[in-house]
Amino acid sequence: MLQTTELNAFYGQFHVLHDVSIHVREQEVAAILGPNGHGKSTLLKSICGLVDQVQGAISYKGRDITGRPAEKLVNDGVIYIAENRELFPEMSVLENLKLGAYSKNARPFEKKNLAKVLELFPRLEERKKQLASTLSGGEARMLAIARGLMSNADFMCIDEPSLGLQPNLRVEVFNIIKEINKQGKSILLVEQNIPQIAELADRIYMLEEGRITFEGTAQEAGENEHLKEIFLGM
Amino acid sequence: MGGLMAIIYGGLAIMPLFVGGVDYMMHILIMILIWAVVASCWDLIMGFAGIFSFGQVAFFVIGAYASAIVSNKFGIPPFFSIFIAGGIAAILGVLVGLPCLRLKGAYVALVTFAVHMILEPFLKGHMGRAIGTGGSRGILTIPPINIFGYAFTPDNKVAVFYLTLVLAVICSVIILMVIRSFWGTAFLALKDSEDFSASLGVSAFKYKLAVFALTSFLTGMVGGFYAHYVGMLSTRMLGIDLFVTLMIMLVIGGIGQFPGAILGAIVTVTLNEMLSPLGPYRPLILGGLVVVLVLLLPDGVIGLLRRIFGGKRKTREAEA
Amino acid sequence: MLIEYADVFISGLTNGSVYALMAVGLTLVYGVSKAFNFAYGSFYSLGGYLAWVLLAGIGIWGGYISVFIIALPLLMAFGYVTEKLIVAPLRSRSDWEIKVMMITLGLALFMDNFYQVAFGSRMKSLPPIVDGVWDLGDIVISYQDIVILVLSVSGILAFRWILNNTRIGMAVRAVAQNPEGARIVGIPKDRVFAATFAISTVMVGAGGVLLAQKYFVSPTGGWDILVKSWVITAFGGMGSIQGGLYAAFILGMLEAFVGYWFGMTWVLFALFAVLLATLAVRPQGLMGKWG
Amino acid sequence: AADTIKVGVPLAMTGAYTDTGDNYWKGIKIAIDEINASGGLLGKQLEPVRFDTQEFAPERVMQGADYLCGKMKVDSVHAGWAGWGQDVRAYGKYTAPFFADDGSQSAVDVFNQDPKKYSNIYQLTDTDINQASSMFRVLMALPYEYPNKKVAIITADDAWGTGVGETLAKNFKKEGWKVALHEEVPYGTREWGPILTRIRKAKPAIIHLEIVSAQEVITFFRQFMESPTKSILSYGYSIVPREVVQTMGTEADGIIGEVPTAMPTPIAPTPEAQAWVENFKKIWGHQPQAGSWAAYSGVKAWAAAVEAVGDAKDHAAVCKYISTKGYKGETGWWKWDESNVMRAGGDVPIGHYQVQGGELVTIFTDPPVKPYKDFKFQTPRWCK
Amino acid sequence: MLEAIHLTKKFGELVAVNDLSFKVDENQIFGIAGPNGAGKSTVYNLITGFYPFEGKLLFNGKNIAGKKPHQIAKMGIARTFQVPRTFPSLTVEEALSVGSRFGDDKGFDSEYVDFLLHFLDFEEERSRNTGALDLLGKKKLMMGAALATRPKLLMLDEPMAGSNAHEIQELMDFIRRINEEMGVTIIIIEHFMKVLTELTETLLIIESGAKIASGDPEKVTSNEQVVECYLGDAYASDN
Ligand SMILES: Nc1ncnc2c1ncn2[C@@H]1O[C@H](COP(=O)(O)OP(=O)(O)OP(=O)(O)O)[C@@H](O)[C@H]1O
Ligand SMILES: Nc1ncnc2c1ncn2[C@@H]1O[C@H](COP(=O)(O)OP(=O)(O)OP(=O)(O)O)[C@@H](O)[C@H]1O
Ligand SMILES: [Mg+2]
Ligand SMILES: [Mg+2]
Repeated sequence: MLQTTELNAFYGQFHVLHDVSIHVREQEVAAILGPNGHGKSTLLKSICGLVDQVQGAISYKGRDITGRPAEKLVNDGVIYIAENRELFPEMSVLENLKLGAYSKNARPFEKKNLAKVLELFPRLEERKKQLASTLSGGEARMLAIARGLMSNADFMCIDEPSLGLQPNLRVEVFNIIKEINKQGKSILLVEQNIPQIAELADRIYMLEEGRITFEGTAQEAGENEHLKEIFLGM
Repeated sequence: MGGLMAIIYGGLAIMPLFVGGVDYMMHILIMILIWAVVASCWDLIMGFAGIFSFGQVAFFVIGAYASAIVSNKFGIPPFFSIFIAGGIAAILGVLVGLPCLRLKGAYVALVTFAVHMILEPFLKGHMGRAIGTGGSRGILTIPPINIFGYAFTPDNKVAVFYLTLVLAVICSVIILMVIRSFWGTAFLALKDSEDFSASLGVSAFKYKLAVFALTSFLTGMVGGFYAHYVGMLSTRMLGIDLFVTLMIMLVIGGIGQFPGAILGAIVTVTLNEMLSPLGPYRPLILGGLVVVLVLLLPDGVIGLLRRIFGGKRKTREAEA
Repeated sequence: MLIEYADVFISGLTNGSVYALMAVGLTLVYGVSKAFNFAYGSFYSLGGYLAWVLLAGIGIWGGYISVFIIALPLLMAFGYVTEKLIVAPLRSRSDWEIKVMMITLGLALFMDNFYQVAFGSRMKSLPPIVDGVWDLGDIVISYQDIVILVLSVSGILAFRWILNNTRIGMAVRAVAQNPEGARIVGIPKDRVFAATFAISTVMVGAGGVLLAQKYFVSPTGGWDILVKSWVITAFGGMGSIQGGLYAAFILGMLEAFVGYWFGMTWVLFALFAVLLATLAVRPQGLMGKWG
Repeated sequence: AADTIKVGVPLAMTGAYTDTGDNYWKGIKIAIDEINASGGLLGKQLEPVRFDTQEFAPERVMQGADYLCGKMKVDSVHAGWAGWGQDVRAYGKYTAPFFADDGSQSAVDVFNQDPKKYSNIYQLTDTDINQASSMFRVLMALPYEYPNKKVAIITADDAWGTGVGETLAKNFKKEGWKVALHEEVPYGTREWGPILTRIRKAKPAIIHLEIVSAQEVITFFRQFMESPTKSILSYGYSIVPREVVQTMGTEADGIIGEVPTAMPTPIAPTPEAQAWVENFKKIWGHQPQAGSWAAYSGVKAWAAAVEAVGDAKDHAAVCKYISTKGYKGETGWWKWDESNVMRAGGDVPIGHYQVQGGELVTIFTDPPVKPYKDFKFQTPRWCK
Repeated sequence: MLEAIHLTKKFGELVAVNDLSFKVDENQIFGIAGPNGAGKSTVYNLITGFYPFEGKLLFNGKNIAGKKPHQIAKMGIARTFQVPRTFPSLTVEEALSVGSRFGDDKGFDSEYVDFLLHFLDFEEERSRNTGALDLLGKKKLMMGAALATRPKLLMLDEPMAGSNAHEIQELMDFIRRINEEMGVTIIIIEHFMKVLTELTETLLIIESGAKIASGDPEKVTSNEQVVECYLGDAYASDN
């Protein structure tokens, strides 16, 4: 479904990703682990067309999408759910959600998806009219995820979905991801704090200093002592 | 910064050796120094403090009128009246600054520019005439600065030039010291994130007002100096021309690139003079030049010098 | 007595509609891209000169209708290209808001003096769109003013409706609030930036065409427009179309009544006094969002 | 280059005053070309050196003097509007004869502070005060029965406007008139609703408008005409911008106005003058404006003096000649008074016009108030 | 040291903090937890003077209600923000200097700034632009700048969010050392139970702006209501 080949990414002079090759199969959940600041978000953003300087190749459903800008990729079915949320601060929760369905292929499902995400996150239903800028940290995170779900994308890049969520919701989000995966979506995930990550992901990558240092199935990851110690300790 | 400033002023200081006999050239040099201070003040408040103050010309004119009126009406020697003028400009600066503290970006620009726009009808109107602005006729006789019996009139341009130079150097050193001191850091911090700065103990109120006061004081004082040099005043300085010219100085010098503004003043005044015979093509070319320069020289002449000589540059963007 | 006030009121209404028309484009661009366009007044003159060239210069067939048909696309293209060439490249720079002000100021200087070189310093006049007055006995209203009122108010309301109720409008607002976020949901932000700039150019240029017959066109005639638009925009709230509309009429009325009671010299003072008072209570303007 | 005589021409070439600058330039250009074509002055060609005074900021005015007289060493300076007193101080420092068209008492006041020092300064027109008095005299002399004794005065807020406004008001009051409205308005005023409402209420017999800028006076007229009162519309010096008659054509018929040191039109008083007008029209394609002839005559007056003295460099002698002898122009003698002001009257009176058939027609000259040729005042259509 | 008495904050209809009283003792690590939107960050904003409110706030016996944020900083209360703040125009060292210069009444102390850079293991980043730091770096920067004001009380808003187990462990060590070695009282908002139980001495749980439990962390986290509305069954069984 998605494949990167020797991907390199830069911010100005700063070389962040070094020859990163990963792939995500149809209907698969892949997770990227790695220490803070080692390029996980940059990898997701590069795939989703949000980084200006990338080299290497990215293909999606067999098509080369290297350098394709985010706004076009959304129509192709690739969506990024940002770590820092990127909401529209002066718009209500509802308007933010509606904008999540801006792309052509999401539009027909807007009503249906809206009902669904409001059911998934009752807190958002409660706060429909509130401006996004005044949401609490966790509420904003929910809105970001919900807005991403509105896009009806086939391939979702989710950056730290559990960031700032209360414990029971973290489990909830984990379930939601499982659920949408079951419905046929492929997911590439960056996540540090779901203990059950091994249970969720079909494939796990480890990204250190911009390089892939481990690749394997969840089971293989579980057997890797280094990984276990650092990432699956919570 | 200090070194470059010394070179620039040093270079200007020896100019009278070559053109000391030509009043016209000396006049240009004097005006360069005057505008250099005004542009530097503008750079301080806009480039460093990040406050879009568009009242610089207004404070200049306020200082000029204040000093002229104070010395004409109360017989205070111009040497002192220019400080009084600076004080008056500073007080007005604080008054204008107060409402601006709660405002942002283009709003601040508007409120400060409002001072500029209101100033002309005020000076021309009944209120202005009552305090001695001479209404729309202006003030046509203003005594020259007199130090120990030596009068600095437009007839002694070399003397006036060196006096201006002293003033400009003092003002520039003050500006430099402010930028180098913790003020500079406070401004950058406030510009980046006001709530983070506040949580670290930075008072936006205090520093913003202080910068309003300081820049209007210096600008007003230089305005006063100008009044006594030229010896006459009218509201015609408030046209858009001077405002734009000062802005061009900043563009050429580089915003937030002190002492770029001084270089900007030199280049702009010279260019303006050279283009003057072209009549309407002068502003046409200047305008086009601004567009091109903003695009090609993001940090003005200073940025260019840095690129050529590889001087160190304070990174101000979120780049690695 | 009442009749007199009716007269002043109508003059306020006329002022207001003219101001509204002028200010909306500025507020739009500022609202969306935080770019303050100092060449706004010169764009206004551009509309006027285009109309003049077409009507007086070429003597185009079809009068104002042809003028609008030809001038509007030209203005739109001009705005679009201007944004792409000189505003967009600045967006990624430090202090870009100041730089946009400066570059547009440079553009204004260039355009104004281009007009002077090309068309001379004298004002140009245009034939009226409609002639004649509506005589109500003690009050007369010129048809011209009515046309301006109707066109500007309906144009603005339509515009506001689009912004608030259509996908495109929502996209424009989204880009205004978070360009990166807009890209993530699939909105092409660069195109929206350029398009809003183009639309604002059309709005103010159309204003130039409409008002040229009333106020004439001259090389520096745009400054007045810029300043008034700026005041209205700040007063109404930068980025708020509705606020701009209210502000335009409030200021129009203010101008008429202050001019009537106290004299024209006080208008500017009153204008800024009201603006300051409003901003003191509501720093974001009447309806506005934060700049 | 040594065998040319440099002539300084500081005029507004950019900014708000560009158009008046153009007017003066047209006259000066004709004079210089004429002299050069006829073999030059003392055998030397005249070489104009232009300087852009922009918007007359004090330091700009000073710079002009330093540039033209100090650096370029010109032997005479021909300006138009030049700084309303600022120019007197700036050019008084030098010796080259300087001709201005300030028309302002403040310039004369500066001159009178030190007539010796400023002896090279010449004004080509009379002061605002005298011009306004002249306007008043002609208004009173019109063959027209005023329905009441009320006047509305609207002027620009510049030195010229306020000067004229105050003088007129004083004169009207002295004659027992009531000044129903006296307003100073800023340039750029184009919405006249509030003022017109008050005018319509007061129904004054005379409205005097003094803003030397076409847009303001045309918008005023058009908005006034939406529902006119029976008032004589007196535009004073505001009648001069060419755009006024050019734009309005016969629509402007009936408006009256005034120009000092102007060539009476459409028929000039003497054959020489008529020839001059024809020449001007041939060169520039339109009727001469105010200022063109004055500026032209300034150059010619100076040239005549240089011719008589025999040395363009002897500024003092040239000035003395101009002050004492004057100059004989197309309509007769130009004489400067002890303040070096070309006072209106004699062969160079103030012309009072009415727009008739879309052109300026001289109906009176003053002082003394005298009907001009056979041209008659016509009652404006809105007063009938 | 800090005592909140009947704190109430309303945003229109919404009561974000509802009659909340609590007390933080000198030298304590005090935890605050509760569901998303419970009002935790709002409590910080009230303490640091960002919003007006009803009720009383005593800091070392003095009422600090109505004071401006920068005044409160000078009194010795420092904080970090949930959404990281940085100074993109400043380097790490300069950012810490801002705290030292403006927040510390003793004035600028470059040795102390050096010490903090060392303490935070930030020496390599010293002249790095703060805008280009990664998430953990930004959080450390906020902590460092806050510490540079020499606070008596440091309030951290979800410092661990977005970090992995290893990094969390490191951060916990930091916080403990700040508390023990520098003698700074700490309030921490967190969602990680492990952090709260291991680090804090007193834990306050709020929901919808009101207190639902407080006291010993172990006990509080086994409170039925807390488990139900906040931790969830999965967590409870996990522990
Ligand atoms: N816009 C940017 N400009 C410059 N450098 C950047 C930018 N964004 C990220 N970086 C740098 O690139 C590196 C990788 O950042 P990235 O956000 O991809 O890391 P991450 O693995 O997602 O970390 P985190 O766990 O903090 O989210 C970091 O060192 C960061 O400082
Ligand atoms: N300015 C505001 N206007 C309206 N409502 C607000 C405002 N600020 C906060 N709120 C609301 O108040 C409630 C408390 O917010 P707060 O940020 O304190 O939550 P929190 O406990 O920190 O949650 P989280 O764990 O998600 O960060 C939230 O429901 C939020 O939506
Ligand atoms: Mg990340
Ligand atoms: Mg929070």
